[in-house]
Amino acid sequence: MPTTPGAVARADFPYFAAHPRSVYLDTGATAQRPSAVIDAEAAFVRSDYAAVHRGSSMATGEATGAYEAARERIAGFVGAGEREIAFSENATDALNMIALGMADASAGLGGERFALAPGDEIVVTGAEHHANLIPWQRLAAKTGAALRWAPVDERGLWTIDGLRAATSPRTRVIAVAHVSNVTGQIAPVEDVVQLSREVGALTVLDACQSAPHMPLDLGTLGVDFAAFSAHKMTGPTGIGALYGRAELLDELPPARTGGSMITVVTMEEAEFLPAPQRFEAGTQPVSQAVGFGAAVDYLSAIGMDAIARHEAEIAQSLLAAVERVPGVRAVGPQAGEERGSLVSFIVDGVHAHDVGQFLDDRGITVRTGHHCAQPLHRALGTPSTTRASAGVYSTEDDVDALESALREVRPFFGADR
Amino acid sequence: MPTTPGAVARADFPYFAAHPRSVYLDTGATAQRPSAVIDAEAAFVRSDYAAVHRGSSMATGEATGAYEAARERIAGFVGAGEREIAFSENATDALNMIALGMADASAGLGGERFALAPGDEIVVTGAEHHANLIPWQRLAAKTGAALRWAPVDERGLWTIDGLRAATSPRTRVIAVAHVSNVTGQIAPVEDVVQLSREVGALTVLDACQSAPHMPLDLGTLGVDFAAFSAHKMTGPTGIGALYGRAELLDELPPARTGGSMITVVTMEEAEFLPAPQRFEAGTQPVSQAVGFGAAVDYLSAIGMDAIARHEAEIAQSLLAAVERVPGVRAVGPQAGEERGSLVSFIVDGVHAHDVGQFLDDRGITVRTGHHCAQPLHRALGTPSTTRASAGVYSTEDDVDALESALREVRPFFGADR
Amino acid sequence: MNDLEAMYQELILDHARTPEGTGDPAAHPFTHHELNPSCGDEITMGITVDDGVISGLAWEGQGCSISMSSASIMSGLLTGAPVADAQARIDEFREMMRSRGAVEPSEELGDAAAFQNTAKYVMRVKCAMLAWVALEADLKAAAA
Amino acid sequence: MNDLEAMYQELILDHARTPEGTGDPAAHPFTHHELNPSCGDEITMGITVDDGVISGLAWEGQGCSISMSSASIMSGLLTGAPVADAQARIDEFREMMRSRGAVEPSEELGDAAAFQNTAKYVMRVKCAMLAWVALEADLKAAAA
Ligand SMILES: Cc1ncc(COP(=O)(O)O)c(C=O)c1O
Ligand SMILES: Cc1ncc(COP(=O)(O)O)c(C=O)c1O
Repeated sequence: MPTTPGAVARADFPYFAAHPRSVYLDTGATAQRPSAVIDAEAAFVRSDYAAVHRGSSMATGEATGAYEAARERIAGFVGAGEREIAFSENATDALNMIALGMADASAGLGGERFALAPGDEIVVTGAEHHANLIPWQRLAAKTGAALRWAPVDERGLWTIDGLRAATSPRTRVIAVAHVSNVTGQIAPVEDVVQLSREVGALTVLDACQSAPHMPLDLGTLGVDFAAFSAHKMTGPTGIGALYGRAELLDELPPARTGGSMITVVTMEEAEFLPAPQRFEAGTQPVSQAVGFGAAVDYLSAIGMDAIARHEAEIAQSLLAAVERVPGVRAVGPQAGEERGSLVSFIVDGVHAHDVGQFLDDRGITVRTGHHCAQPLHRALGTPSTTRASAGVYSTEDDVDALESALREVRPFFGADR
Repeated sequence: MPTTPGAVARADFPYFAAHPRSVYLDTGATAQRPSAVIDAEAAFVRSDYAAVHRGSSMATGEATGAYEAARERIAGFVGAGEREIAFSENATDALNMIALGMADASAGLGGERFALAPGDEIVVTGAEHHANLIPWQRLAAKTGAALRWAPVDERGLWTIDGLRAATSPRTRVIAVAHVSNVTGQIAPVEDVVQLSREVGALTVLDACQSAPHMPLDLGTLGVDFAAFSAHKMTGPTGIGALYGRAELLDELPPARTGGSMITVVTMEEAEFLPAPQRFEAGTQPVSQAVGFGAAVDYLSAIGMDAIARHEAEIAQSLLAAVERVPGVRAVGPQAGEERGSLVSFIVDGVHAHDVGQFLDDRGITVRTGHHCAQPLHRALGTPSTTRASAGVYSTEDDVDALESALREVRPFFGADR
Repeated sequence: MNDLEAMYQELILDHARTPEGTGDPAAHPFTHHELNPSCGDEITMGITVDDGVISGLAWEGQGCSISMSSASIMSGLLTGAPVADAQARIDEFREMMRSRGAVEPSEELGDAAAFQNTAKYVMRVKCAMLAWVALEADLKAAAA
Repeated sequence: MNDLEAMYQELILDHARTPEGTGDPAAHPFTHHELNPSCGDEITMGITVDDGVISGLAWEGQGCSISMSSASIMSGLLTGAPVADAQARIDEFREMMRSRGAVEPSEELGDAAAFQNTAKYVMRVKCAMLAWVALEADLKAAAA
């Protein structure tokens, strides 16, 4: 019988065997890993491990096969061709590869179509994770391009009109998160892509909070580049993925250089392989790729439609639960509106750190702080929020536990007086 | 009883339980992992896994503790302070961090002391791995600096005099491998450091082939930066380390930006944490760090002195064995001279690929090709060599197996006629 | 009293709600801004040093109850203290906080002893240390 | 005969030692250089096409016995062949090589059938394909 999301899936995760009463609502930061993932990686390391894409031994052949098979399945999982997926250290690394590659292009190191010049513009939103903001700031600083952004309102939401207002014919890149890791807002990707095409810009999608939680078809969406991390998808740390449309990926200069990504090297210069190898300098995260492949197999076996439905319900329950508690208000979309599987909230009179500590004492793991989105928090008027985020193993019991603990928070800290 | 190198250590590696007859002479490419490493990582993932350096939960605290404890042990293993070790994806990534950070400095993005200008010089050797060559080529191309190098002779060896001749008062960086991954030559690091100091250059040490095989004290050696990879040290793939002297590491601009490495971020700009966090953008390779820590514990328990002695013997045996076979000649240092624990050789009349295939059929895993050192192979007058490289688990039986199989190679391919 | 209640003693929560020593740091010759980047807590600590004594102190900041109460309790303890004594208290407080609760505070730490329980929560050590680190920076500047 | 001996049949080793079809590729109007970056094997394949037939072919290269013998055997098989037939042989050869040895070669492949055993060694498939890929590039150029 295939696993179903929720309590049934929970049984697949050794973490919950070790911590049976754990209410883990921090999947937005990082997910737990099922046995299938842990075991696949360990089994590979125990008996099939060897160097990849180097040498000619059978062992190398087998290991390379396992590595490339993982790539193929991950590509299929997000609607990409296998040559359109390059492995990275994490999503941050993948986003940097794009921005650094464009910086190299701007410095005349290949890939002219990616070169930026003073007066060009890069557009983001005011809700971005630092990983989809700072690399663009640095690219702007290096090239003289300007960084523009769609502003957010008091709930932390941006609009396509705001994004449009930030663009111009000089816009070369529009980079947005598919799902905000703070507000849970889901970007209207089709509209963003259309906007990019109107102004001739590239669309970069930060898919960190969508890839683990909903069916994703990057090819159909028509974005040019995307990034996501295995560790948020029940896979290992130490590996993520850069997606790029085939013809773009072959031309983007590789920021990181070294072994396994070259054709001819002299003391003076080097020529690079096509994608994806050109982005995988040095010894690859081999066993992590095997684990990543097992993770998408795990999610696929349950079915991303089922996972998305389950998590959408949990998200609405979380929102309703949080809003029922006096003195607590959620940011992001309103009840009934579409949102990713997370809810961030502010507890009046209690600092998020103290909220998190209290919940932690009750066995509830949430995340507190600025969630790597300081500008967004500045717009929300608070330096930090508390975030409850769900995964395939989350249950309504988790929501209930959160609600009842949350009810105790303001009394405990005397904030209700 | 503590493990000793050789056959006793071999029993610690599940790979050899799965392949009892395997003659694994490819540790120079990547090492097998002992149970202690595989189990430490799996146990961590099963029950202690959580986000690191983010949020305030107990789980995060424990995971952060495990991650930082690993850093501390790895730092101790190479004679560094713990703030002097930043985790990277692999050694290639670490070397790129240095070169890319210097490129950022040169573009006015901080760390002025690292800025290069036209006329400045970067010096390497003709024996470098692509990972310690191409990043410097790219840095030179971006800054207008010139790349110079110490030439190698027909055995692939360079000299300190040759290195000195390549330097000038304009030399800003001298980057060399501690141990060549092709010739096994051991660099005279003290002399290189002295030379760097004379001309006011930074010393960058590629320690990929030394860290796993000999006691290493980077602080005492006095190099400014160094790089090494866990997977060559019986640790996991997906993680490596950048070493930098504390005062340098705090100033080098971080090439990769995003979460977990900032202090204050506005839409316009970002300020960065000191080292090592400034180099660890995004979600860290958490479980890999735990595995890496277990790997240095494993090696330390055996003792790096014992490992170095053992491998030095194996290296001399390998060299003698190879040279006893008619029509086979080794590159690198001569018999009796100091060398790293590997031997690369050329079989007259048989392409290295065919040699490797034949040995593979006999259960002997070696590496064939240019070993990511094309310029060196051009100097050797051959596009590829066959390399046998040893590790803590290598034995004289492995050497014997190699020798007898190697004796069959030329007859099999009819190259002895 | 479980660990949580031990950490959030009434003493600490009271100080967090009505902190002592707040004021305009810029009114003092030595000021230092300290930020905990992982949570955004921040403090600006201003002091005046006369004849080797911290004769005036004022801080402003925002943060969790631990960082705010720690700043408050520290203000009460060290305003008027000789510089050398203040540094000794800072050292002792740091040692206690790094000990995961193992090091018993001396009497000299006064109410700051209440943070011994916080030391068990590694992720909160930085919160408790915030004001003390800022004061230490001021003392260094004053000594220079 | 084990797998290794099947792969390195006398036929293949003979061709590797004394290859056919070598010559100056530049003497032909269509030339293509193909490199296997992982091992450094390379070939330059030159052809002349007259009336839809590969009327001339010469190659030079260096590499392992598999890549060299494959170039040699291919030269014998396809010199003088109609372009359409040559493309069909390339397609069939590729299919066989990608099948890990499962696809049986047809008679049309002639001596190239000997590489069926190489297909079991995934890391060597590129070696065997090198010349064929180069020829395919020439044919494409000739058709353009
Ligand atoms: C001398 C040397 N430098 C650099 C590297 C690159 O290491 P990695 O592939 O782990 O990044 C290697 C290994 O391939 C090496 O042997
Ligand atoms: C929206 C978003 N973008 C980027 C990231 C960065 O991902 P990683 O830390 O895995 O690189 C995250 C997660 O932290 C995220 O939620």
